[in-house]
Amino acid sequence: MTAITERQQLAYAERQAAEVRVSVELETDEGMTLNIGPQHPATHGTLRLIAKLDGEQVVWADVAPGYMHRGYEKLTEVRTYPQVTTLINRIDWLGSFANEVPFILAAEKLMEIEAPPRARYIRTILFEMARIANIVLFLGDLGVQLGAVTPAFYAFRDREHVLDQIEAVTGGRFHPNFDRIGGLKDDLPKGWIADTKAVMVRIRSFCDEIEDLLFGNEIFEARTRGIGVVPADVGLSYGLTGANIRASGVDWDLRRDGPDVGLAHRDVDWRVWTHPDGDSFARCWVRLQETREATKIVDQLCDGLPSGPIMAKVPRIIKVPAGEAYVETENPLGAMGYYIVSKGDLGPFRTKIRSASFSNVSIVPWLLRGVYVPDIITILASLYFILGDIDR
Amino acid sequence: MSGAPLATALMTAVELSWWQQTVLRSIGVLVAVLIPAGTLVYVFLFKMMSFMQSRLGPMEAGPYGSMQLLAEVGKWIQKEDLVPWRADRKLFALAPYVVVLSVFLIYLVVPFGPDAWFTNLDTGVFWIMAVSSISVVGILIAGWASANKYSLLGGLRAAGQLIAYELPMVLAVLGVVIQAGTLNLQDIVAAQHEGEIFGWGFIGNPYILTQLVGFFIFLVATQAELTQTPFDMPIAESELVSGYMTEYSGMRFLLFFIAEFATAGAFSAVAATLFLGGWSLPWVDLDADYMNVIGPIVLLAKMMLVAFLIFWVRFTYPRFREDQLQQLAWKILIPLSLVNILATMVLKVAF
Amino acid sequence: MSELLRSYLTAGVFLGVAVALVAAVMGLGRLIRPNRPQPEKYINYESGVDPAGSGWGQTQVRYYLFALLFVLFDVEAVFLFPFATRAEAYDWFGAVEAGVFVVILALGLLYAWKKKVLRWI
Amino acid sequence: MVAQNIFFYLFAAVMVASAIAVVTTKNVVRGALYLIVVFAGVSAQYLLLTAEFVAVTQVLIYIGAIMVLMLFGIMLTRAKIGQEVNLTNANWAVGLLTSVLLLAVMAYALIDHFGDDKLPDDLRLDQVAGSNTATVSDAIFSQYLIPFEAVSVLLLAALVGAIVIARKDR
Amino acid sequence: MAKLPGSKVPGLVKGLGVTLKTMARTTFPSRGIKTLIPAPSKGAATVQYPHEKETPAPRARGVIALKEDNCTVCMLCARSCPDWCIYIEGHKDTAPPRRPGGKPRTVNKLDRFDIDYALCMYCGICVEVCPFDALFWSPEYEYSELRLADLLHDKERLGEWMQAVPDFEPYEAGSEQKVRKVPR
Amino acid sequence: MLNQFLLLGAVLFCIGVYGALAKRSAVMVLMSIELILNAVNINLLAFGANAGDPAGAVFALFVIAVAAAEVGVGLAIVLIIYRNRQSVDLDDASMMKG
Amino acid sequence: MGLVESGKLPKPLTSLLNTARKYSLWAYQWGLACCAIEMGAAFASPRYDVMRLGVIPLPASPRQADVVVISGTVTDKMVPAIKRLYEQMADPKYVISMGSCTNCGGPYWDSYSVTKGIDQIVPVDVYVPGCPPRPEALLEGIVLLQQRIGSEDMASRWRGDPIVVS
Ligand code: SF4
Ligand code: SF4
Ligand code: SF4
Repeated sequence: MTAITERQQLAYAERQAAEVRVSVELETDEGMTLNIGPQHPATHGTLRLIAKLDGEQVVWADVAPGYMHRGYEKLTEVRTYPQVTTLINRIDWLGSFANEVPFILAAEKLMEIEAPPRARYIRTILFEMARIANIVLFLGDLGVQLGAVTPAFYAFRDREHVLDQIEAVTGGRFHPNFDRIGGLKDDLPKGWIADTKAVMVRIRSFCDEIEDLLFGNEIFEARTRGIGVVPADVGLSYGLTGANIRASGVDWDLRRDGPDVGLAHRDVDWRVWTHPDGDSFARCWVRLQETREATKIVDQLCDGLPSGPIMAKVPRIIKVPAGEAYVETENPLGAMGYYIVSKGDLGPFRTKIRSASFSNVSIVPWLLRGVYVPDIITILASLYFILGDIDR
Repeated sequence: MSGAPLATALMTAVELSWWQQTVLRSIGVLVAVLIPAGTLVYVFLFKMMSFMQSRLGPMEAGPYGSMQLLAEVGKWIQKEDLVPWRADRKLFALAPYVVVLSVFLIYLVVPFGPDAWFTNLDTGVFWIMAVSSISVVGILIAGWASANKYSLLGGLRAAGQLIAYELPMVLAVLGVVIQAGTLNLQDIVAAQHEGEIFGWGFIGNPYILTQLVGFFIFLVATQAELTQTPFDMPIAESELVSGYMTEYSGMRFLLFFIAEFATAGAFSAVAATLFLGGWSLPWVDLDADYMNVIGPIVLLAKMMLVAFLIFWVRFTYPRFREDQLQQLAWKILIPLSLVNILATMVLKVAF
Repeated sequence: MSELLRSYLTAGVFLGVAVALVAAVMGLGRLIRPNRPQPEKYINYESGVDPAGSGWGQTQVRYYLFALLFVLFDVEAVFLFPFATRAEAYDWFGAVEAGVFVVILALGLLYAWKKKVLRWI
Repeated sequence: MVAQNIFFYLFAAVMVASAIAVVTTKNVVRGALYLIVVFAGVSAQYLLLTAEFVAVTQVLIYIGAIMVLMLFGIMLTRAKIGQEVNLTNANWAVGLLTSVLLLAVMAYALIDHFGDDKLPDDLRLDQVAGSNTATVSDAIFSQYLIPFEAVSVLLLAALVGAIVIARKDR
Repeated sequence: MAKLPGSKVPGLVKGLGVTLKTMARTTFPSRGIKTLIPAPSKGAATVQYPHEKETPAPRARGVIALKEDNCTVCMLCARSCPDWCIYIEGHKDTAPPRRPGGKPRTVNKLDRFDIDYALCMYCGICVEVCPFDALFWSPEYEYSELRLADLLHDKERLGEWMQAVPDFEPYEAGSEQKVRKVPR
Repeated sequence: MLNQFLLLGAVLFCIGVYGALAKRSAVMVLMSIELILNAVNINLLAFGANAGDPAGAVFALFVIAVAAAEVGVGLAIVLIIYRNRQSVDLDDASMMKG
Repeated sequence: MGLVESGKLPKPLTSLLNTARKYSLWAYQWGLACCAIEMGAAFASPRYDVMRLGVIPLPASPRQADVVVISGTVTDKMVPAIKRLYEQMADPKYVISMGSCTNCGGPYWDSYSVTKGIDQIVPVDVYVPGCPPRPEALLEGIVLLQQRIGSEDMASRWRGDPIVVS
């Protein structure tokens, strides 16, 4: 093995010491501490959760994030706009295309460019397909977390088809790098729309399957109903967004209630689902319904796809005029926004990324107090965060 | 002459001394343990699960992956097996043996044909209940000796669960015993073959008909005893890594693995014997000699049937939470089986 | 020696053989398996960070209570088995006696239930 | 008969050895495991005495149930691994003395009284239907009916008592 | 939403139904008369990789192919690559005149054109910016290596990928894009 | 032949007595008591076999039942002692009343 | 000290053992970043179904794993955990490095918090390129690993001296 460099050895030793310290001071007082993560099988990605148990009951819990911190906000300062676009695919790696959109929109806002309608429609279609790819995986993963292996396989089986469609357009299975300031990189290939509609049918049948297999299952209900209840006000004060807050009965969706950022959601009819309970079951259920809605949205957009160019007039070398802009959209995980500060050169001067998962996990310590060990997993799974989206 | 040998033919052909026979038979049992276990793993864990998920399962190792198991064994043999520093070495090594042996001892009393059985204990069923409860000790040791939180929690959960479901199982069996009026498995099979349901003895009386409740209780209990979904809390991967097996690797882990599926085979065999008429076929003369050959096949078939149910559930359901699991045992199964016993007694005496 | 003993002796011999075989395979493994000690190989697995504390936790009394319930009912079952083999012979008398026996213990279960022992504390 | 004797002494040796280990070991969990060995031996002795049913019961109750209970108890009281505390109290000498004397007296009495008794050549505890279980059952349901019912009451009492105690102050 | 819509049958049973159905479909794919013969390898959604391979979409970004003749060492790609994983060296050279009698031209010849696929993030910017149609995406994906160094593809290797570059597909109705051609 | 069983019983009994007297940990004391009970059982069965009478077996069963009950209650008490003051040491248990 | 390390194993036996190892690779379930999803697809998607190759993604504890696919961005904070997990796996053990990040930093080549290449920490057997590599690419990597195992001389690997990564 290539020898570890001096620097790394030092850093290594340091970090180990730090870990020990955490553990030890946790151990000093009564009860036992349980380390879930950094690579506990349950957390895809590497959230580390430290829980202090009394028997099987959690008396105190906290999240130790940062295992996936890649310094995005710093990196964006040394990249040009096209390069940033491809980089930020990797923030929420399941709904990649959805990450590009708000950034591009913010840049367009600064440059006062309007993407042509066809581009806007295709953007929205891909946006929603990203949501589907994302949440379908969630539904499968949910089963695994609860001990049912089969749903995961079904989820991956049908997700593949969505990815195929995305790849057919963008060339990337889930890192598309397809959105451009002022439009899109390329247009749809022939026969794509027909295929997509077929896929949407598949997805809908998948939703029914999952509903029979998982959501209808009494055991599943027993595991999730009344577990990890988030009251609306608490949720709001912790800054929950997306399905998590809608599951607490707050009827609020940026796609409908936010400012018109230039996506085509307002041209089609669909509904925002909410659930009064605010427990784990509600969160999962709301997501299931959102998937169905997303398929409907895609179908309608495919029908109403206008013809025309996909790119507005933009200079070959993109320089964004000085200024500041903030745009956020309803991403699969919740509200995601970019605050861009530009000094008028090739790349942004400063970017602040508001990612949904970060605020979603911030409620975990509050939520986990007094629950049983098995419920930790249920709750984490139903909150549905993505590590890259927490740590950036 | 001792309790009749594995096959009378063997006896008549060569007049073996009692010891040689016994050793031979013991090896026979080992085979009888490993073959079903292997079949279960391949047929159900690999193939059936894959098909249920529209996959193929192992394909490369041998035609249709039939050599997969050999590969597994070969791999595990050459896998280093580690003992954590803080573990209690002796007990850590002991635990897998205890678990495996308790399984082997179950097979000892299951009859495969009129003369094809290993030892014909007068206390058959009772013996099974007794030896199957030994594995709890093994699991507790494993969890304790690993000196690992996941292991300890897992071990305690496993033990708590096993004993909680041992009881419904015993009580469900009790119903059968009352009906058959004997503990001896051979006699129970006979009783089912000759028995009649309220005077109507067309296909004999496989107790699944009259003891339906008992059968379901037994199945649920089996599922729990095997720590399979929906009762796989002790080895809940997404919660307690692998429960009491977390620290085990190499051969020792393989032992646990074998034990798990051997137990599955054992309990399905027992269920088949107690509720499905064991090796006997309706309308076929019980002590015909050829049953010594057909009997094992029949039993295996019935066994697979039960196992299919068990694994089908395993691959479909999410898992219970610890408390729900205990409540199911104490608040539903046990009262139910008590009622079942009382009812059986009354009926038995009434008719 | 008597039938009975022989049939159990079979069990004994079988145990011996089983242990021998397993041990043999273990020995084989010892022969062909590698052994590469590495600094952290023998630390307990705890999701990749240093195990916090001694790996020992106080477990809940509820485990004990369930175990207790189990023991007592197990004893009950033991007494029922001999009865079961002879239920016919005793006719109603036996049925009643055994019924009383079961019911009395069922009362115990009921008590535990009412005392909320069966709920996960 | 000879075989019986061989096995008897075999088991007896193991039992006594592990029984001593039980009272001398420093690790409670190990002690419990030695105890299990003793119980297994006892059950074997029952077999030699042709008390089949009791032998299996011994396994089911003592090993399968009581010892599990014990282990739970031990783990509840935090037996630490590799923990070598001195489990013997100050006046162990007295205990030793007492038991040795006791043994001497009993041994004398036994040998003196039963020195030459033989067990009937073929022990048969299975008069009824050739089944030991049935025999036991008949015995219970004939002259020992009252104790039988009493046992159920006893168990009930134990249950209630244990619950009351263990659930105190929680 | 206290209860789920239309769960008259207990969910447990329904679940079993779903898995059983899938199993049946996998084992006995509907193939007309031959349905009754179990054929899992047809029924399963599996593409048995080493033996059969699915063809990725033509646009799939698998590996970058270099059309060496088209490359005028302009370095645009190298400079716009976010990972700086393209290494280009070139020298000026004189080529015979196009028309006889004309004066010889100076052209840029590639000495070195390496892409380090251990570092490349497959963003496609290089392909996009290349003004002279010298870089193309090929859906090929099978070039894992035992040694990290082998992931650095030099211009010969990159040139070989050209065979694997598919033609550009026509566009969906209503598009105004022109379909480009791949130089062969 | 008979008294070899009786002697075995006696030996176990005495070991049990020693343990019961000499052990500090309450759990160990309970175990020793189990030893004693088993010794008794062996004698019971030995006599029963001697007389060819199932009574021995029956009483052995009763003893087992009693033992089960005894362990249950005993351990419960131990637990209380332990919970009240994190130790199962009988020496200081006897010191403070309750 | 086993026969294997001393290299005193007859050739056919060696190849037999190799074959056994080759077709029974228990993969540790462990995802780091985006690549983990593609790994998940390779493991759990019926279309790819890695189980066919004998790679069984059952074990949840490193003790029972033979191969670990390090899939995704490795941050400096993650490194010690990875190292420990690798070392806690029982020999023989193999590592597949999946994706540009794991190979040498990838998109984060200039980030302050990302480790540029996992092979600085643990010996890697197979490098799978891509960002993310498509599931088939991972399958190809696994096939490659199987070939490597099939033709490997265990003695040299297990004689205790660390594997040199060139
Ligand atoms: S694809 Fe992107 S990262 Fe790769 S070489 Fe081209 S520009 Fe660089
Ligand atoms: S951009 Fe195109 S032409 Fe310029 S150097 Fe790169 S490959 Fe060659
Ligand atoms: S290589 Fe690419 S896809 Fe894989 S983890 Fe890194 S950024 Fe994500």
